[in-house]
Amino acid sequence: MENERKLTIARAMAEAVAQEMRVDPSVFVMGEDIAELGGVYGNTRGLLDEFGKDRIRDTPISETAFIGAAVGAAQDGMRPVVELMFVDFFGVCFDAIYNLMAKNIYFSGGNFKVPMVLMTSTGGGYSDGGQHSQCVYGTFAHLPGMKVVCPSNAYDAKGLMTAAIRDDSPVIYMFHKGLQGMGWLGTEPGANVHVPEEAYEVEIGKAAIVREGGDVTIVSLAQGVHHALKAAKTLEADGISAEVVDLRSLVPLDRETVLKSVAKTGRLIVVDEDYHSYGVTGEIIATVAEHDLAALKAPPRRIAFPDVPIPFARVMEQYCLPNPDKIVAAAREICPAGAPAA
Amino acid sequence: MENERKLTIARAMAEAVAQEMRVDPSVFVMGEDIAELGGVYGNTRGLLDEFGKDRIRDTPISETAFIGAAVGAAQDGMRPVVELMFVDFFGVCFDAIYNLMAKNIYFSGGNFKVPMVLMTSTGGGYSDGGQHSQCVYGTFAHLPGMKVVCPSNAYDAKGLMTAAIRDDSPVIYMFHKGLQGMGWLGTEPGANVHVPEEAYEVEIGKAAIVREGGDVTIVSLAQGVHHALKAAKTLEADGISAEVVDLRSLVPLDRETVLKSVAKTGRLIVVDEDYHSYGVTGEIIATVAEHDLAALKAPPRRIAFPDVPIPFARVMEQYCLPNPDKIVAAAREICPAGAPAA
Amino acid sequence: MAPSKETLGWMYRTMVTSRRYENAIEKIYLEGKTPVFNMARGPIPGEMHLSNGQEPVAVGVCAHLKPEDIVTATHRPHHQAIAKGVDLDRMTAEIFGKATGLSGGRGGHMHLFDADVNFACSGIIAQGMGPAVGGALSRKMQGKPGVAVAFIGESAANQGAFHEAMNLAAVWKLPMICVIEDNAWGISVAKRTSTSVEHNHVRAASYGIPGHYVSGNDPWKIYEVAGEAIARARAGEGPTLIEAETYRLAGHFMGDTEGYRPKGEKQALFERDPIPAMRKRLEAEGTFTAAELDGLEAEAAAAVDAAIRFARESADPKPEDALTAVFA
Amino acid sequence: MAPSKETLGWMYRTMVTSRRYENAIEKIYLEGKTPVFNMARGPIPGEMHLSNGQEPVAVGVCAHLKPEDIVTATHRPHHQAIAKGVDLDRMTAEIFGKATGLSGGRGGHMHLFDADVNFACSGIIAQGMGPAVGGALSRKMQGKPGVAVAFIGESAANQGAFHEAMNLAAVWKLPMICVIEDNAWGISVAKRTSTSVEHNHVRAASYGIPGHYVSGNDPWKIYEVAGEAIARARAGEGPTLIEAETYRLAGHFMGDTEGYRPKGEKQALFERDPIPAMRKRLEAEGTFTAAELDGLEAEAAAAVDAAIRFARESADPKPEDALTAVFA
Ligand SMILES: Cc1ncc(C[n+]2csc(CCOP(=O)(O)OP(=O)(O)O)c2C)c(N)n1
Ligand SMILES: Cc1ncc(C[n+]2csc(CCOP(=O)(O)OP(=O)(O)O)c2C)c(N)n1
Ligand SMILES: [Mg+2]
Ligand SMILES: [Mg+2]
Repeated sequence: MENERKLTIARAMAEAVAQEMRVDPSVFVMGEDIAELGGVYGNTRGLLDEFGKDRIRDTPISETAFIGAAVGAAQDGMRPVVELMFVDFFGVCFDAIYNLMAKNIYFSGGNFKVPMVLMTSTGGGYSDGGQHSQCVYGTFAHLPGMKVVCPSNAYDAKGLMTAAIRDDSPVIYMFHKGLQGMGWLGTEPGANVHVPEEAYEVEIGKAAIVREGGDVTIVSLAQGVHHALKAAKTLEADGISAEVVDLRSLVPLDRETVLKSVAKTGRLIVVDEDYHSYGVTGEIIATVAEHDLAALKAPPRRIAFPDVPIPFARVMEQYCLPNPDKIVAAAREICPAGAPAA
Repeated sequence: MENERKLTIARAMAEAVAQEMRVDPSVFVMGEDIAELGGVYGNTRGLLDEFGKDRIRDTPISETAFIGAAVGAAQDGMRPVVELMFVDFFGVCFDAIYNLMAKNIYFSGGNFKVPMVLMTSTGGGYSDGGQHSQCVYGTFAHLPGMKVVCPSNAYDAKGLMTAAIRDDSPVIYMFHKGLQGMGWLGTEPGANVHVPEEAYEVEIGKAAIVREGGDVTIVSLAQGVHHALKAAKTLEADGISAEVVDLRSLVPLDRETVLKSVAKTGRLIVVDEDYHSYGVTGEIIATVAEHDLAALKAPPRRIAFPDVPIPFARVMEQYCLPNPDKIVAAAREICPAGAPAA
Repeated sequence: MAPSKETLGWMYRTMVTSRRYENAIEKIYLEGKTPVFNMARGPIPGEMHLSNGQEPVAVGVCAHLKPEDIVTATHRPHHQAIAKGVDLDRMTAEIFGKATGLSGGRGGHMHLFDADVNFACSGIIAQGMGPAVGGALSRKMQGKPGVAVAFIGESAANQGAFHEAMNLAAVWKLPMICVIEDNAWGISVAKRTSTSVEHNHVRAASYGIPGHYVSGNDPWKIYEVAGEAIARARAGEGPTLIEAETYRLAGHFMGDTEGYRPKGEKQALFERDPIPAMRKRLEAEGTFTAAELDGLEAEAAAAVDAAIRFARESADPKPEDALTAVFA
Repeated sequence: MAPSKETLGWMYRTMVTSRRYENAIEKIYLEGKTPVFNMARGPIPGEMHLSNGQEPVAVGVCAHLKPEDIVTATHRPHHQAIAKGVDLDRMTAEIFGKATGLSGGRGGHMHLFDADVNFACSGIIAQGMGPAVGGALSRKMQGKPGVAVAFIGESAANQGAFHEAMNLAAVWKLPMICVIEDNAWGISVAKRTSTSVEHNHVRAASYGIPGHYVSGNDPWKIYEVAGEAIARARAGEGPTLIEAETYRLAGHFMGDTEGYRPKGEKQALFERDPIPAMRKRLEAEGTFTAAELDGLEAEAAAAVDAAIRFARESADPKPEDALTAVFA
């Protein structure tokens, strides 16, 4: 493509933050190692040089304090973009997130706004052990008062970040380490896509059909979308046409797009790297079952991380993770054998 | 009933703890206001007098420290029973719970045991506002490594507490404030049932059919079970026969009992006081849809707290909470009108 | 820095307002809760934490604050809210869960938010520490005037949030003041069994900032020490930790039978009730005449009566409005 | 309390073991990660935090500990584990993710657990503080001997868990010691930009307990101060806070390009490398001959070689065993 401007998610995120910072002096960034280092995942690279220490602030390892501080600053007219380095660390500061950040708009009857973004990295697959590899999408999505987005590619990453910064409500921005385009965490080429130079928003709460198909709907988010796309390619050769829905946002959840797709295909597979039970996969399946039971021509399937802590050893972790093969196998089980593509 | 010994859940819990403490010197209790005061919800009443300050320890307001300390003590051969006063406070100490307590058995490959009980109160309905009324069952159940139990009556409360204390794995013991039998929080008479004097266990991970019926299965837990039983009575007059399943334990989850019941009734309503999305109701419905889609004669229904922070004002909170009327209405919608009972 | 006559008048009237307010709330809270005490009943359901006895700290500090200054308060917020100038009518309506309340009934007594005077509070111990740091940061970054004061109880100084926030405020030299209301109890747990130091003000050493102890629940002394700290913050010299001795004349919350208190403690506290003591001194020093003080008390009473009336007469919110205002 | 010759020999050998270990791990870690550095590849995937330079703190403290004593360590745990006597073969196999590892490969380098010597660690900053308090409590309640030592980095002293745990240990007067390894950096963030005091040992004042500072990354001095604190704990006199100056000779983790370090810092640190310094002093003071020290180094090398061999030759775990050992 001519004039293509492929960016990594890391660069797309940094670009969105920089563009908003240029036009809005209330936007600033706080977190661990986000200044000099540019963020462990590169998503704040370059910001210190352009905006200086006052607006790009390295913090102590005090997540409760600095996330709480972001809430206070947001209520006072600022628009903090805060980083929780790994989502796995949410346990040390979750009160500031779910009980404070997420509730003060409501508790104040809307008299306080809390325009802040909490960006945090998710995901495993590179053997970082059970306290550095989790997704916990379901945990954040379950508790009311925060929007939750999870981009799967650089275009969405930029547009969702811009929308998140401009939003007057708190947004949890979950970026998957495996999609950041940092070579040292592996690279998913499918995540690096064309990103327009100018600022734009991707609406929070709208899923995307990233591949159309007629036989089975595969719903996923973040890295799972890429697994699904790879599986869909394999299935095509079997004559099974898979539609892939990228949720992009867990809160608000775009139930309509999911329901419409399943109404068309009659079959549903949900793919999530978060833990199996009481999470995203259950919610999506339940949504379809309660709203459009008749549409389901086969039992819905889910492919998620089993309900065990994330093991370190490569063979164990890979055994647990979702992957294209597992999706293909599930699709073959629930789809009637199609005519293999020529 | 002769020789009936009706206890409140509060007394049943205290009795179980006391009985285990008498026979096992490694059992001790820690928490805020659990000694002199006997626990805000009465579930440690009498223990200080019998066991003294060394084994019944009031703590500072330092949940991260004392729950972390319980893990260290449990790994060293003790059996701490710890109280988190309101489950709503989990955010200040969740790392010690989900990333430490819940994972050290696994991280140690089973070489460390973590025999501890974390008891915590849940639930609203008495206008205590959005930071003192939550259930967050789904949050605890979603994350691996901890068993999660939620008794609905004094018999189960005692037996589950005894089983939890004897378990070598960490158990989250969630007791609903509205069922404690403390008059000042209202009283659900159905929770005060006969409790044998001697120690006994209720197996963790087994649901109970608390009412048999043929037309619709109502799955719930804790206070929801009482709503379901009341609804079932009303429905009986309509000629609709409801079976009520009390989950009792969310982890392990007794999927079989649910599936068996729905296989029989063909209809499912799930009732949960926790937030609607990404929680218990979704998990139960998804379980049935994926394992026994054909059994469902009507779309499954859920009655849960909407995805909003819990409002203070009575009329608002009551509007949001599950109640028997909502269950009755849902059942009427999905069940064919039966012959009203004579 | 001694308070002016005008300030003293404001302080006295505000303390009396706060006390009358709590007395009124206490009575109304019990409506519908007798003979059987059930929190869910009556015009004011839920938990109720009264601040009787702790008025001096709130007024001594807030006498130095303007509407633009930020206060984060606790689960026991009425005296702090009144001293900060939160709209009494709408605050009362909020406590009653009415549509005219500060947040239309969504918050309740532990969640009073008034954007006009930059007041917020919360039911989680020490949760206000972070937001106070953030408010102070915001002012510093924006170059706008204003300090942030976090009120906490003495037991809250054992929470991690206290430590993290004090360190952060000190590292960034923010205009933030932490005021510890030391009433010696965290529910039933005595400070000496929960806290490893006799006085929390020594913890300022952990942050390289000034720490002050104010004994005696004395509005004059609190005024003086708070004044210094706030002036220091306004001058860009960074945070201060203030520990003020105070007394909780009521139970932890309503319904508390206070069996944990040593015998005679309550009686002794009432003998040191700061409100009659202040009146006595104001009269003795000739700052105000008895008639003037009666006048201030009457003003206080009128404000409280009006607020209660406003709340009582206001309508309930629409139940379905529970679903609104989740997002901005 | 000066270390005996035997202890000094143990200390030196252990420091060398630790250093050789890290050097070996460093090399193996890079296998499969060149020319493109990808953490997921090679015989040791995931993050890798080396402890080069920090050996004196671990040995100075652990020289006083017995297997029954408890240690909770950090995300940078190898030197601490080796000094505490964790089985080197099984530890190495764990770091390689092998079936013979301490936990069969479920944990990895940040999750080394050895029940035989009461060692645990974690990847969450300051998470070991609570368990150390609990271990100490357990010993006190059971009347069994043993102290608990929590090692943390200097940046961890800004976490809430640090504060809460120190207060709790002090209130309950537990046999617990917190040892802060101050290497001046938390990843790329310099201590002076994250910490409001120059020295963390002053924070002991917040808990009414002794606080000690040990300068110079000096194994003798650390031994002495730790000995006092541990003796005090064993005597039932309660917790101590120790802050030890140390140096991180490597990056925060492997792959760290260390661009944040001021020019010349690394060079200066290497000039103060504690291992050659210790050797020099042991020789100069005539405690050991050069040949004896060579012998200790050879022992260290042999142990490391054997452990690496054990790990390399061990089998992978069965993938499906990932699903086991969730519950006891
Ligand atoms: C994190 C957290 N833990 C526990 C509680 C329950 N709680 C409410 S008030 C209180 C005592 C607070 O004592 P203090 O800070 O001294 O304030 P006071 O009540 O004396 O004004 C406790 C334990 C809570 N609200 N939040
Ligand atoms: C709660 C938490 N926050 C952040 C991190 C990410 N992190 C890992 S190591 C580290 C720096 C720790 O510095 P320090 O405590 O000084 O130990 P050092 O690495 O210097 O040994 C950080 C921020 C974490 N693991 N846990
Ligand atoms: Mg108090
Ligand atoms: Mg460090």
